[in-house]
Amino acid sequence: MLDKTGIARRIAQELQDGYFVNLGIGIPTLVANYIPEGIDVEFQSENGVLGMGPFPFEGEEDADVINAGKQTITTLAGASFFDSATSFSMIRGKHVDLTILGAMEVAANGDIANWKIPGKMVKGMGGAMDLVASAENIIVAMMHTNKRGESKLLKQCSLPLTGVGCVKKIVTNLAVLEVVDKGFKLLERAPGVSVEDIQNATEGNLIIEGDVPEMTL
Amino acid sequence: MLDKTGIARRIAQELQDGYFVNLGIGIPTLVANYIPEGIDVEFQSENGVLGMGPFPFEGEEDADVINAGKQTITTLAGASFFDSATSFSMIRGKHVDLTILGAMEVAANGDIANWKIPGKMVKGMGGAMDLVASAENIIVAMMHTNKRGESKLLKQCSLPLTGVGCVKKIVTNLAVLEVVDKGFKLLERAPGVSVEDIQNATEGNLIIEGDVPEMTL
Amino acid sequence: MINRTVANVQEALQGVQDGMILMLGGFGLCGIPENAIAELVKLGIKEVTCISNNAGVDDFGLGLLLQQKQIKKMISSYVGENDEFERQMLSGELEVELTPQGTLAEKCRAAQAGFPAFYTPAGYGTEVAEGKETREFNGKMYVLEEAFKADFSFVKAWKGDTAGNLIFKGTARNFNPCMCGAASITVAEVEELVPAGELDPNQIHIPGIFVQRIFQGNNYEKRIEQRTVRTRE
Amino acid sequence: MINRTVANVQEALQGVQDGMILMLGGFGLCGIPENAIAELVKLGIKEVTCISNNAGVDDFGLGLLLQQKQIKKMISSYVGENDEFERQMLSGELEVELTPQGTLAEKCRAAQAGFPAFYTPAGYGTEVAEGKETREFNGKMYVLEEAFKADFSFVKAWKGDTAGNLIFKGTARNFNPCMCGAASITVAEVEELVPAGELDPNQIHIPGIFVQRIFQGNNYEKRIEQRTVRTRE
Repeated sequence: MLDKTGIARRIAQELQDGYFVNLGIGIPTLVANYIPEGIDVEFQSENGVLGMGPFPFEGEEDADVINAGKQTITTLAGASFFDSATSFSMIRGKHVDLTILGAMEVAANGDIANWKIPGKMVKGMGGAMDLVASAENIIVAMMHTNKRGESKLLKQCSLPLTGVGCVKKIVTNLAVLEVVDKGFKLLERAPGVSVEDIQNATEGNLIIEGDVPEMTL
Repeated sequence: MLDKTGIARRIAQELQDGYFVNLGIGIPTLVANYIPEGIDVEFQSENGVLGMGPFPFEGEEDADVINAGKQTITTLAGASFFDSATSFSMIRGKHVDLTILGAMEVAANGDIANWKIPGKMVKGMGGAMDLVASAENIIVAMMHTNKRGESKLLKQCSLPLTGVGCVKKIVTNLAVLEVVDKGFKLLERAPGVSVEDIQNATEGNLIIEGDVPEMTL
Repeated sequence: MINRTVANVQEALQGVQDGMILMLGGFGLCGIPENAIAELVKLGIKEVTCISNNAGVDDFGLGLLLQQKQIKKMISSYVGENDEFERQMLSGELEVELTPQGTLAEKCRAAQAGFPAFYTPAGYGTEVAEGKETREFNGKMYVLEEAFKADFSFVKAWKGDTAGNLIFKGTARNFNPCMCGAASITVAEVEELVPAGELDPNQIHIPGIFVQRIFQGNNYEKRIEQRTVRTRE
Repeated sequence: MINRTVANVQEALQGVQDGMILMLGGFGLCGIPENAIAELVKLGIKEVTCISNNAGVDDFGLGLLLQQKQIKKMISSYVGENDEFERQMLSGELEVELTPQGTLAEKCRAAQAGFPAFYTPAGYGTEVAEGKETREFNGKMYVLEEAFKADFSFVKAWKGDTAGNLIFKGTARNFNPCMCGAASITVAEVEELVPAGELDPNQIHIPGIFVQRIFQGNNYEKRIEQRTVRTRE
């Protein structure tokens, strides 16, 4: 089973040379720490920066330089700042190659819900609706089950949707899955996790073809 | 009767303090030379400059600094350069207060034609269609008649339109006219020009109310 | 040059009234018009609709107006860091229109640029699209979103000149440029106001034509919401 | 940093084929991609559709491609200064789609920004609106215009860096920024190419994400169409 860092490390393997990547808040943010050697990627944050670097050294924080999670950041050589409309031109116009974000629920048809629990919790969608409606390549990073142990990979989302039919790949603490026509296709198992464990934690249709390899990190 | 300079001088009287103004090619360009004292106006050119100044001194021309007529220009303190989309945001968004442009024909309902003579001449509309469709305040600067002596103030335009029902005021070599519900209302006569002269040169309905004053320049 | 300067925040806010629709720049607490917000609190303007990506935090930014119950309606994309916001929203005291962030930015830009409406893929198939026209272009579905209409727009820039030209800094730029010229009156407060002619005309982010009033702001706190650092090795 | 540099104009134009739709920046002869145009002439690419505000003059800019009969169709707003253009158009040799200038700019920007279409007042009631959907918003009529689809976009900037970031100069900016990222491949030629990190991230006009290939141009003529001067008194 993976922890959050493990999920981030596994997702980092999906990065390809030349990718512009938007990272959501939470686990996705950690992906930046595990870029494979020998490839160049650039991170975009929808509040208006391209070419994000690591967090600043203590004492060098600049209130005017933050990411979409409101964290103080630095920029790398070749970075640029821009306004919100331009930022979403990058996203909507498919110039961002990969979007990695968290979710409360994902359905077997690729639907995603991550912004609202009616009557209980409303964080707002932020840029997530624009991101999922636009990106060709979306990876969801999340725990396989919620705090009550219920599956977050469902036949159908029960919460208000963020986007329809958009999720392509999911990396959880238990598995890597691809959204295909008829459900979640199991691609890889997390270390020490059996196909049965994954089956038990997955409410939506799980497609198992042949031997499912254990992932390598 | 006015010459082109006279038309420009008369139109300059329409400028008001704080106006952002777009000047078309030809007579309108001359308006910049006659800004009334004591008022501040800024000239916008749709190719991407606000705060245009006079032509450069000889030897100081910069190929990268031109107006929409492709003439070399200078800029004044407070000027800015921007791209074409932003330029037309200023125009379409009604941030430009006054548009002054030439015309081949104007109709009594405010229609204007100035970009094409089918089969003969096609200059293109440039930014004129955006300007006339957007501006609240449009003044046409033109000769009252064409080279064949035919009226350019018509019941209906015969040439392909640039915009519909948009012209508010017309300043010609003969008169100042306002487009009102039922036709061209004669506001002023050019020096030495009689109401009859204007009537004879105007095909569209001319509305004459009381004594029509001669303009002062 | 048309002079856009006003003497101070009081003059800059003249004409702001109860019930108006206000746009406010900023992302979280980054790049917010601190002086204008403080003055809105002081004036006690009530029943306003605020168009702003966030609503500040409990004790700063638009959170100050929420605490004073000055806001009737918020139009935002994210409210995650503001407990009072969430409480007023869930209790029904506060009307909230949650809007996807890119749509929010473009609804401002559309107002600035004279576009009445635009088609965006964001929100298709979600409750954001309920009651809105949807349409297919090239095999993909889009939602028709209309331009905002607002009375005042309050933005914060880094530098500005007396002609109203603005330059923003870092990610404090965010929604501020999109909101310039998107309301009947745009009020810009700047950290440094310089005479026209001092800024490079090639490097203006927002030309003065989009700004009606500009003033030198003061006492900027520029609070950091998530101070994240790494340690030197 | 993702390196966007290519060695030269030959490499920059790899993949350009007969029949393609090309966008070219510039207003008149100001800010045109001179190196790319020269190479298109040299390559003898035929039957192309060119989206460009103007078509150069008889012996420079896109006029060079017109002289060689390489252009099947022009999409422009103004052709006033080019006799050969007018001749080919009136004789029917050249297909021409005249488009209002602001609409032309926004059709590029829509392609860049992922908007399939937009409503503009420009051209309503004229032949430009023939066959297009029109619609009323708030009592005013608008025409629905669709985003461009193009294969290559050729732009010219003043400075650029190896990450593809661009800065334009003066009114040579014009359509160039709008065309970046508006085609499948955007090729930028610059007067001065510098290493990433040398340009101020706050002053980038076009971030490198909108540019696929960048190269150091050379031998810029930068012709002036209307040399207008005043005499010293």
